[in-house]
Amino acid sequence: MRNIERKLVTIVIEHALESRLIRDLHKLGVKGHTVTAAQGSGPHGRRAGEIDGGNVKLETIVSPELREKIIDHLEQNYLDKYACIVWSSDVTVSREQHF
Amino acid sequence: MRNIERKLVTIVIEHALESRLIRDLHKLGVKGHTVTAAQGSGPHGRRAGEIDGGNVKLETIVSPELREKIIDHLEQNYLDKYACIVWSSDVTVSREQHF
Amino acid sequence: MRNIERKLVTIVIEHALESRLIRDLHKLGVKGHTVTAAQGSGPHGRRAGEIDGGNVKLETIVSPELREKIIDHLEQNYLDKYACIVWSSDVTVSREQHF
Amino acid sequence: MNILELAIQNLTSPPVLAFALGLLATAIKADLRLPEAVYQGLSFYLLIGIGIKGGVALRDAEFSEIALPIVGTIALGMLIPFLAFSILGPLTKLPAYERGALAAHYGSTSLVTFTAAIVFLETAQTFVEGYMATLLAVLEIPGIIVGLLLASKGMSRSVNFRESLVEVLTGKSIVLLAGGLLLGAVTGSAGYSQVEPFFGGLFTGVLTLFLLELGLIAGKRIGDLKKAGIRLVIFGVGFPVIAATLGITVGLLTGLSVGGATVLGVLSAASSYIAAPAAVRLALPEASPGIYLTASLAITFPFNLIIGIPLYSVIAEALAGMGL
Amino acid sequence: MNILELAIQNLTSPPVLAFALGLLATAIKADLRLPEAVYQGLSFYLLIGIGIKGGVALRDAEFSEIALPIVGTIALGMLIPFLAFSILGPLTKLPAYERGALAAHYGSTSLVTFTAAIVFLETAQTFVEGYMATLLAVLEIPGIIVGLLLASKGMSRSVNFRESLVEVLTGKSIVLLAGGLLLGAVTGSAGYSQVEPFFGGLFTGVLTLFLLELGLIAGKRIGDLKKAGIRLVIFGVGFPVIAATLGITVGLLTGLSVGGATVLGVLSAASSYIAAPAAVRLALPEASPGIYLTASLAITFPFNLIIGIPLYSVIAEALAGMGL
Amino acid sequence: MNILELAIQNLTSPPVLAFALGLLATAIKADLRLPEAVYQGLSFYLLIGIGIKGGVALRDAEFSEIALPIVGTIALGMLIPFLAFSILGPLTKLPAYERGALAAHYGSTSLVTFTAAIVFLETAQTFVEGYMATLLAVLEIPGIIVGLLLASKGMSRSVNFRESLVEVLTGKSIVLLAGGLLLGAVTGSAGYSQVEPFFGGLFTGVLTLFLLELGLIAGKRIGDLKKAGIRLVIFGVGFPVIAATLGITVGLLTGLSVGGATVLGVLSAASSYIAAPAAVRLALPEASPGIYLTASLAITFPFNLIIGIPLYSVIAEALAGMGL
Ligand SMILES: Nc1ncnc2c1ncn2[C@@H]1O[C@H](COP(=O)(O)O)[C@@H](O)[C@H]1O
Ligand SMILES: Nc1ncnc2c1ncn2[C@@H]1O[C@H](COP(=O)(O)O)[C@@H](O)[C@H]1O
Ligand SMILES: Nc1ncnc2c1ncn2[C@@H]1O[C@H](COP(=O)(O)O)[C@@H](O)[C@H]1O
Ligand code: NA
Ligand code: NA
Ligand code: NA
Repeated sequence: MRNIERKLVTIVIEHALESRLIRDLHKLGVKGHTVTAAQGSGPHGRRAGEIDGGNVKLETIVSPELREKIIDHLEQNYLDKYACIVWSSDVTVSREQHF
Repeated sequence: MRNIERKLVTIVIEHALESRLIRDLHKLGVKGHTVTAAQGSGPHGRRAGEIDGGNVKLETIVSPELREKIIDHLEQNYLDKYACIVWSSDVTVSREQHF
Repeated sequence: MRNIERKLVTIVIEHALESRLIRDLHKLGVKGHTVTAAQGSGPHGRRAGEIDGGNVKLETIVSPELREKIIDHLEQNYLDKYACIVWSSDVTVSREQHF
Repeated sequence: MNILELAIQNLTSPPVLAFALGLLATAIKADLRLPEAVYQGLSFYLLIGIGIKGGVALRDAEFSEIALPIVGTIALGMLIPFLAFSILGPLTKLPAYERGALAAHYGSTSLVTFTAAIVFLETAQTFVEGYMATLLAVLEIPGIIVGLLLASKGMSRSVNFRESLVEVLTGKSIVLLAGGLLLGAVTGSAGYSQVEPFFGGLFTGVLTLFLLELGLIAGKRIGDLKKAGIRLVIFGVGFPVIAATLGITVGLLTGLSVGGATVLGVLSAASSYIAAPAAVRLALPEASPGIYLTASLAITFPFNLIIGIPLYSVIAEALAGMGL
Repeated sequence: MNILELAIQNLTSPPVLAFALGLLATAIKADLRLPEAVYQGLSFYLLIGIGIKGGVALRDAEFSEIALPIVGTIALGMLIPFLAFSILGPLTKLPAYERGALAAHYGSTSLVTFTAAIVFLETAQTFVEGYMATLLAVLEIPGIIVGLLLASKGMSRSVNFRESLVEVLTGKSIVLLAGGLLLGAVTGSAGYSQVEPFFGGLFTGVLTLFLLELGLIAGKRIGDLKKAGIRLVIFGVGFPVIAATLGITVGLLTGLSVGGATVLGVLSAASSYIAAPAAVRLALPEASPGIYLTASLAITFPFNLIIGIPLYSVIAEALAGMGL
Repeated sequence: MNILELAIQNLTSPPVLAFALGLLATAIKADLRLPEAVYQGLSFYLLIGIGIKGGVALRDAEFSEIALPIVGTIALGMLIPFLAFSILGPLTKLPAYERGALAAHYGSTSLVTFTAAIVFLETAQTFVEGYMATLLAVLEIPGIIVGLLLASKGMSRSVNFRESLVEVLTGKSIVLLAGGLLLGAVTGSAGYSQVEPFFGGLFTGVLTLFLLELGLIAGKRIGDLKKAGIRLVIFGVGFPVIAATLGITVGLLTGLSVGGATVLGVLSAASSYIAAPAAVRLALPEASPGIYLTASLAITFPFNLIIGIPLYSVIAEALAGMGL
């Protein structure tokens, strides 16, 4: 029961998009998420003004299938248009119902 | 020497519990930890009032055995009672003595 | 195209060193990084005064080769002298050019 | 100015309006949250500021003058949570730990409600003893402890209950309030004058921002009102009036002026939403914030702010008129 | 004091100097950024503070006195972005979405430039109607909407455009400004006096810190000026003068004093760098901040601050002298 | 008021009491830390605020009046770290890099100690030249550089030493202080009056919060005192008195008033705990904060605050009385 495999999807995105992204993710079916304030720089340069409050880093633990859906959605609606990147990794959780 | 395998245990917990959790972890034997301020939502809803300052995200790098002990401890004392989740993943560190 | 393997290198370091470290990393060739404010404790004790503003946690997604270079650089210039630790893990990204 | 005019003036004061604005903003889903760090900075400022002012006043007061009111306040702090716990039994049928959690909240008190009452009485040009902030600090703690004890009675607790109590007593709100009292009492009016522009002049403005944030949080709790049920609403509105009457009576009997007794009534009626929730969270995790925080923040707090304060001042006048 | 002396005094006021200091700090790569949370706290304070002051003034004004200026301001808010969009076509050859983004910025306005103008006119002892902050709030929004609409014309948008508009209208800057107006209008001067030391006394000091931060951000944009090209610089300096003249004319025609008309000119000339960038970011992600933010923050803002404000006051005097 | 009364008044001023409260809070393990962002905001405010005030005073001073004191202060900034380094050799047997680190701290100075001295002398109604804040800024830097050079002598450094120096000179504390001086000197009293309620009125209150935080940090260092050893304590208490006497002498010789000379003594005696630790951290990572920060923050800072300031004012009186 303790070593359930899940995906940790991490998204870094400009602050202004935070609430839109969270809404979208919950529509896609994520059950929970954690957000921290972040700063950063990337190959595109900061496409938004720094004036708007930096980036946020959002982490959500999901099933592998949901991960696919999230990445599809980001590809279509975020990655090209906004200062946004995403990566995923394997994590182990202990309570299935939670994620 | 450079590719020592360790476990990264990440705990998201409501702010009010931060110092208690840190005390407990050090009693269990962790050698270090890193904390960042976080916000979030989960399937249980925010069980604590938002009034108390959101969540914290605590990360600690430990041996696989210590990971088991930590998760046991969380299962017994935190996971059911508090807004708290935990996940773990594999990481590589370069200095054994440190972790 | 979607499952490109990269390394996530995470560095926790005392605040005063933040800008120097970022400069060094970009000289080594990283294309982007994300920073969050952090607090923590470790086996060496806080070598810097808390007076200077805690730690920062820096994350950067890089190729395996660049990871080696970064860790070499940290070994030589940071790990012994400063409150600094580093760990790495495997992540999956979807856009090669970005990292 | 008559009582209605005063009530209206209270309602249209910037802090109360800011609370309403916060509720409104939640309704239209506007995100007006201050960054967490700033919000914590504001509450830090309010806690130590009220403590310092109370300490300065304490130093200027005669011991003979304040001894009785302090004893009376401690008595209230132990009596009120008992009363709340007992009334909640037949009224709500909640389990003991929920009732204990509520008792801890209503046994403790609220800095912001206190401040609103002070502003109200100042506008009405009613005399109030300077050391009321001392009584605020005194009333903050016993209610929480009694509430927690009531809740824990008959529970086989695995968590260390004493540990939680220590965490509560060394928590930010208690230590800042008590530390401010100490600082104020030692520095006195001469020292205070150096920091008056900061801790005095800005107080109402900072309170306004803080109440805007409280409004946002309360707004999110309004949805819980339905779940909480009508009996909790009755308690949240009725109990403060009982507690206030008790507090006013104790105030008058221990020699406070009508204004002072009104404030002690307000302190008794007010329920905590900073110190108590943190304490209950630590010591009574099984109790549900959907009940205690909703009652305290979304029912009793606005009730006291809008109706309670003028009402209690009328009750105090009446009781004093009866020669109490 | 003649106009040159006033201009110098404007230049040497703490907020303007702080902006210059920020530019300088960027040049020597000194990192003077305030923590993000504090920066957001300051802008929160400025927005709600200006709103409250505008609301208090609004309440004191006669409806007959302000009706016309408000209508005039709404007209300006719709006219100016059109004008900007049209002029940008032949001038810069930028695609429609870039021109629309710029139009949204120049159609909206800037709280900080407004405040600098108020301070300038106060020093010059020129009368200004108290309710100008109301016009600031009125002018904030229509320009953004018109600009976005102009940009979206002829685009096949996949993103939900209405969703973005809702996000803009319920965003922090609009809601704080409007909420502050409401709060101020309800509480009136009596209530305001309680919070004056906070929202009034500290305003210029907080503005000084905020402008230091804006200077840092603008400094980083200066490098983009070359990429942006000379035509954008011409627009950023020339268009404000046109818009100001329009604004002054409307102000005088709708019955404002010379001081009031000057301020309406400044509001028209000023371009937004808080509300508009956030809105454009959400609704028009393809538009490049390297163009609109650079123009607004690194060209037009300092131009207005240093040359524009005194210049527009001269224009207002002249137009008023012509019997307008 | 005699010197003892003044000392007591100093001891019971809110900032000093807040420091004590911080120590106390650490002792009972209460967590009163302000959020990091707010703490950084406060130190930002103090640095630029003191700079602005110094700049305003600088502008009002005659060049002939301040030239000599500035030269004298620079000389002190180079002499004091040498002295500290030399005395530390025989006294403590610490390696050169530790002594250099300490020399950098004692060669630089402390804004907070300076401010406490100003408040002390104001209460004592002693005249102090307005431009002392300029000397504070002047004394901040040379000591750090000399200390680092002394430490690096004879070390085969792999880290780029020049890089570190540049980082120090473009670091927050230096640039804010110098930038504030510039801003104040350009804006003058007329401009300053606009921001006085913010940078002036609130100063002591903000300082009080800041000292509470410093007390918390110092409290955590007290445990290091044992490790540091009695010789470090002797240095931390004895050296300030030597440095103060030197500073007072230089002050009187360069034409400062008794009050001004006292302040220059305090500046000489004070050790840095903001700029210097950051600089030493970057340039001398092998030096141990358990030594330099403990000495500076947990020994010398409270010593100066409590005993030093009144003592140096007596010394200044005496030296001036001797016709110096
Ligand atoms: N290689 C990377 N590693 C970690 N974070 C990155 C990386 N590239 C970009 N980021 C983050 O993603 C944000 C947007 O990147 P960009 O769209 O390239 O401006 C940046 O501000 C960084 O916070
Ligand atoms: N699936 C998830 N992914 C990431 N974080 C989560 C997830 N579920 C819960 N959390 C975090 O854990 C906290 C507590 O969750 P809960 O106990 O369900 O209220 C939330 O506030 C989130 O910050
Ligand atoms: N085992 C660990 N797990 C997570 N973070 C750690 C660990 N050890 C140290 N750290 C972080 O690294 C910083 C420096 O550690 P140290 O150099 O041991 O003082 C600490 O302040 C922590 O934030
Ligand atoms: Na109560
Ligand atoms: Na405009
Ligand atoms: Na010194």
